[in-house]
Amino acid sequence: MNNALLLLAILSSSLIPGLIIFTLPEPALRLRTTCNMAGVLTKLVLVGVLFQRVYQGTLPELRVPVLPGMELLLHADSLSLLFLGLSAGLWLLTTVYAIGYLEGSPHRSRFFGFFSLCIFATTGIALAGDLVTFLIFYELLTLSTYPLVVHRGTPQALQAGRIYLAYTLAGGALLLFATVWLRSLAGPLNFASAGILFTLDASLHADLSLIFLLLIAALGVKAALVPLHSWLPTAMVAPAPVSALLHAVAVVKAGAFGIIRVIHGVYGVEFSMTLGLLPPLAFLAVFTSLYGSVQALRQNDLKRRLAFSTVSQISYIILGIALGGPAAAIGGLVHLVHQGLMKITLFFCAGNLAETLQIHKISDMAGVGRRMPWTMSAFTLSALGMIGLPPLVGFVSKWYLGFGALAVGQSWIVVFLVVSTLLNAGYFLPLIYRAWFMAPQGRRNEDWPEKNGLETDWTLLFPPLVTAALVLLLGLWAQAPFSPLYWVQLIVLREYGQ
Amino acid sequence: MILADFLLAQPWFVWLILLPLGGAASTFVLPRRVAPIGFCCALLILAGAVFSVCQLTATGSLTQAAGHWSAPLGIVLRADGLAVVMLATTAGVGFIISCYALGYFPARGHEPSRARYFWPLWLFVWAGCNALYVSADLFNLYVTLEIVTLAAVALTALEGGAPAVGAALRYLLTSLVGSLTYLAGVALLYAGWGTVDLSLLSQVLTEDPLSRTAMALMICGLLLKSALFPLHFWLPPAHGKAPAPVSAILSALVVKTAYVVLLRLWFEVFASFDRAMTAHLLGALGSAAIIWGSLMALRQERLKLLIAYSTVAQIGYLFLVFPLAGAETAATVWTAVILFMVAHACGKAAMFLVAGTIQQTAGHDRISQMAGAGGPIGVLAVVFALASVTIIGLPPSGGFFAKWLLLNAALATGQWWYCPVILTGSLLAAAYVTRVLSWAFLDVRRNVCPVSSRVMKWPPLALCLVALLLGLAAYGPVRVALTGAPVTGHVLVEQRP
Amino acid sequence: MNDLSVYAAAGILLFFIGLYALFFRRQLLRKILAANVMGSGVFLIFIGLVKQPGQSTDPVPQAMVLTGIIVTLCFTAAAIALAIRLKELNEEHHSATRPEDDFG
Amino acid sequence: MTLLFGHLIDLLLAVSLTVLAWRLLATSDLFKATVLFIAFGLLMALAWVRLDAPDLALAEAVIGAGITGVLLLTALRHLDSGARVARMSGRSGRRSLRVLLPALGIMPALLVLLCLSSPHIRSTAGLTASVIERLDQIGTDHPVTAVLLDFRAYDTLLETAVLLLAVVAVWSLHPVRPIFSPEPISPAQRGLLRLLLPVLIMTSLYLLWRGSHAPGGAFQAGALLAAGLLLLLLSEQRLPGRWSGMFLRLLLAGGFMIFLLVAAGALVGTGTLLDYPGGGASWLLLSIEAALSLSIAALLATAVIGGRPSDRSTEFPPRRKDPAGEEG
Repeated sequence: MNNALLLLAILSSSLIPGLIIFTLPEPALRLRTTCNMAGVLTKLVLVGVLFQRVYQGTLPELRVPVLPGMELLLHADSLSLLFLGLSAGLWLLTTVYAIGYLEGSPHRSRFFGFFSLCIFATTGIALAGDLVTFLIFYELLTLSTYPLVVHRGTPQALQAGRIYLAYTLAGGALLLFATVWLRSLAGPLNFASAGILFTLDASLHADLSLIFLLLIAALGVKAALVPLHSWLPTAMVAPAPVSALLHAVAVVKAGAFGIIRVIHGVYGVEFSMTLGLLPPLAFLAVFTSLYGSVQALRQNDLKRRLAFSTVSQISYIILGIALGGPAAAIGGLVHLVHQGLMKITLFFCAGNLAETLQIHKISDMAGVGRRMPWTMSAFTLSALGMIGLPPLVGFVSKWYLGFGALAVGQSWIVVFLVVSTLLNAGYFLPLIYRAWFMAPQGRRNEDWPEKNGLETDWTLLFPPLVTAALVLLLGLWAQAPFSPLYWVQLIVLREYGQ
Repeated sequence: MILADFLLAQPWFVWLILLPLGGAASTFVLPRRVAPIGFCCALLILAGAVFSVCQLTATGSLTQAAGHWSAPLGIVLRADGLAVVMLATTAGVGFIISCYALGYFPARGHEPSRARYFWPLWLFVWAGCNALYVSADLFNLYVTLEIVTLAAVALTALEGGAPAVGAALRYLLTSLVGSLTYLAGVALLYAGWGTVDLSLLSQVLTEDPLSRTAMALMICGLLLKSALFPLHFWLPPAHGKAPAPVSAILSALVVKTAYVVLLRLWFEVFASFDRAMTAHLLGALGSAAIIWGSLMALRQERLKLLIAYSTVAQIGYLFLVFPLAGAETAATVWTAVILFMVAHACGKAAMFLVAGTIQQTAGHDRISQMAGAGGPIGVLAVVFALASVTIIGLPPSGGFFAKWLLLNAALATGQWWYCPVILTGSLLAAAYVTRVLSWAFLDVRRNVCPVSSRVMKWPPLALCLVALLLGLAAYGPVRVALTGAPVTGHVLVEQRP
Repeated sequence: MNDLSVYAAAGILLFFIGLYALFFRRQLLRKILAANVMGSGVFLIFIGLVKQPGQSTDPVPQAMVLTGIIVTLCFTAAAIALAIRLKELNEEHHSATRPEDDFG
Repeated sequence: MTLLFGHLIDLLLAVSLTVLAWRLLATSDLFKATVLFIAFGLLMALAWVRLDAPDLALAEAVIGAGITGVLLLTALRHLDSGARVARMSGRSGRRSLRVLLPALGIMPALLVLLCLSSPHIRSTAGLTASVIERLDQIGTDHPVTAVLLDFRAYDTLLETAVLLLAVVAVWSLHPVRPIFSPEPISPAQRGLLRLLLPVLIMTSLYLLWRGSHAPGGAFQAGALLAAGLLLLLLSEQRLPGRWSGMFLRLLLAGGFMIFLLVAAGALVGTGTLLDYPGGGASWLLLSIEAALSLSIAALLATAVIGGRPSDRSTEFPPRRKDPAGEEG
């Protein structure tokens, strides 16, 4: 199968099941599940084949002419495969989880249809070869995630959906304007490892800086940078699989991935340095991280606390890119995968607690470890990973971030890392303490449904355990071939050419 | 192969005028067999449009003098890129509306007269549109404009209620004023230069007070007929009160006829004039239309009035073309406006047809109480959502690439202030569409409603899929639109420093 | 200054009288009359400007004005039918509501 | 001397046209406005004669003054009953007209000056010469009919479409209402009718035939025939029920459909629109004109009657019930 067909197959492996599921009537449970699973598994196999081809150095490409002088370009370089691998893998687990979670709830065909469209858009974002194609799939992501956010249909959900659309569509409009402006200045914007704008003459530097500001603002909406982050906590009314999808796999990562593409693919790190664009971005990332952690401390609702923790963790990725050095870039890029694994486990566990024990508030999490030991052990493992304890993946990315900062001479970043680790501990350790070491208060004990066999349905338990195991294993065998760290080092090697 | 040669040799764009005229006359004479005649006429026109597109791609733009009398004396018909694209759009959208009308106006329904008179009037509108796109003679354009207007007015009044008849009368009087002002301009041109043919005039016309007055008169007349912002008062009641397929015809097809005449005048007849002042005036009015139309749409309580005001806003986009049409951005803007007209025609027609189905199943079209009354809303919500993607201008719809080209032209000519207008227009469109779409997701008990017939549910879905995928498949229509276009230059403009 | 025919000047005046009356008069029948006057004005401008003293008038504008007269007649017929229908509907509406007002 | 006298008449006519139009639109009483409008139509016919356009004079007299006048008078019968609406706004109408007089004066003056200052006025010879030299190639000698039926035949085809469209629009609104007065017609009218009808028919036939070489033609003949038809319907004659079905519809659309068939035939034959075989023989043009004039007569009459035939039983247009109840 030649390269272009492979890319097309990967894209349609989530589009076609989605369209089929839309047409399925509500009670066709078995057909819908097989459709879902078929899509997921074919996608995983195809991504594996693509990994193997890109590892050997071939660059699969697919060009679709759209207008005279403009064409859509899909290409799979090593960076896009990082994001593609993450989204394909976690999509399998999230689908299994969602099938279990939404047992018996209405509108499931509609949910899984948009669920697949969302992954189709994420795949498109990962494989986008130039800023125009990226913009098209970026907007498609907005369209396909809005119905998921408002899935429950309650007035609060619709209000959250309205806020979500307001932010993301405004961001989309800004991105459209910046892309058109950049394209009219610099011609086709194909992503090149060393960036393409350094050839333009000096007179345009002022425009380019303004465009960079617009691009970061537009992508910052989805990457939840501080002034543009407030849609994320309000989007917590969505069901748990959607929150997992939004935070760990699709929307937030798309924003961060966009910023990586703009800095590495379009502007190029050296040119951004000469324009002096990266230091303010690094500072904004640090400020966002600290602000997110402080806000997380103040939340009593479990999912809102996790939401603010995402706001702070995503800015680690942006910090890694904004520092500029290869080591920091490794830290940032590998955190893209690690944060995904840890955050999706936390959300799976939060979903389990909400689904089986109707626990939403942290205050009534006392002694829940005794009732649901497996879920809470996965939760604890990921929480510790988020804090950055050595054997887990969180430590790996923080280590490279600190090491990279020192290499670039930004020693104050290490101080920031320590402070942020303390803050992480501040809002995760009480959860762990409350779950394991506090006895369930009086009356709360009886009204927990009796445990028969597994603490909850196997489809709700299996995904968090797998991701928790990955959090541990990828931490211990970070240097193993085909581990995220190994692949990121390959990316940075090709990027910086050392 | 003889059949293929025969088919290619036929002047299809002329058949596309005579077919609907014949259809209209025969549906008037045989009222009992109105639906079958009307439908097969629609089918033939669709086939004719497809053949004319193939003919254009094969042999380039065609011209034909009626009765073999050459330009100054006779009337010249011309099928260039713009004409054929609009013929194809009118045929496609018209065919879908005809299928929908079969279900909406049941011949044996309780009001046979509505069905009996819908088809002849609709075929007259179709004939008028086709004749207008193909004609290259100013006075002939006046007569075609009159056919379209008179038939559209009668269609608006088909609903029969006092508001509909009042809106139709106001529509008629305003259009009459517009046509007479346009005719005054034509009179001045003929008095000065002795011909009314477009191509002859563009060669021989010189810029002096007489021709400038003629231009001013003609542009004012056409502004009134295409409902640009300050002169749009007649459009929302007419489009809002008419029956659904009629609103779709008015908003998607009739609105564009006066605009295409203005486009031809601007880019052909008055191309050599220095019109900077007029261009900026039209641009300002267009921007005001976008903002004001969208804000009014946000405040509407009834769905069809909301869509009508959305038309007023989208017309504003069309008028941004004139200030943006600089020396090197002419081709960009020409492609943008044609892509926009095709995308808007499909999207807006689908929206109105869905509104019609909702009104028939729910009994009313008030947005606030629509959630409960939904009935089997699955397909309706999806169609409205897909159609609104085009109206907002999100990828991969045709509207997105049209707005992309408009932004590109705005930046290339340095008039950056049109960019925020275009983007705010999109965001406001998203706002009023979300207001309607939220009823589709509201989780409330739906009382069972009569299921609308199959022919009313699926055609709009096909229409908005076309609008949606137009963006990806824009290469074909754009190349067709550029054949024989009075503009030169690249479509995508880059200021290489 | 070549002698612009008196009729063209009269035509221009009629055009603006009609245009003005059409926008500022309330009754529908009067608006229809104004539209007809405006139409006659335009036709007078057309032939007035084209007429060369001494030569026969150019037949092409005559044909166009004939077409114009017929089209204006068609619009007048349609407008009057709409106006009558509108008045009937308003009367039905008023007479329909008045009894209810008494009992309301 | 005659030149001076000619200019005087033109000036007088132009001024009286303007003043008449002004009075017509300023008065509050609708009936007076309608009568002034009919006078305005006749003056316009005179203006066309002065402008050496006899075809237009005929058309204006019959259509502008005649048919439109009858149309307005019948409309008055329906709209006048709401007289209080008319009177209530009468006062304000007069005042606002006078207040905006200056604005009204400036715009036309500006336009006149613009037109005068252009060198192009009267510089071009127009198309008279090219029409005259091509007259021999076609079957008619009168230039206007040549332009109408041959050079710009496509316009005429669309124009008859507009006429048919007007009737369809009027019929789509409402079934026919009894419009003519119930009082029995006086014997004088019946005698006048017996005298006038044959003359009317003869004149319209003559006009039709004359169109091929002198001013006249399908539209004027048709309009005259329509006037005769209306005169007939005014005096108690009705079209029997069974005639107001398919026969009436065929009569209305017949002229247009024949013209369309000729156009389609020409298109199939020679591949160009309305290219008559053999350059438009005179018999072909005359037959088209005859069909057109019949249809135009029926179209104009039904447009004035103003409603679609309801069902087969009643006559078309129905007799108006006498308010006192006994049959008229």
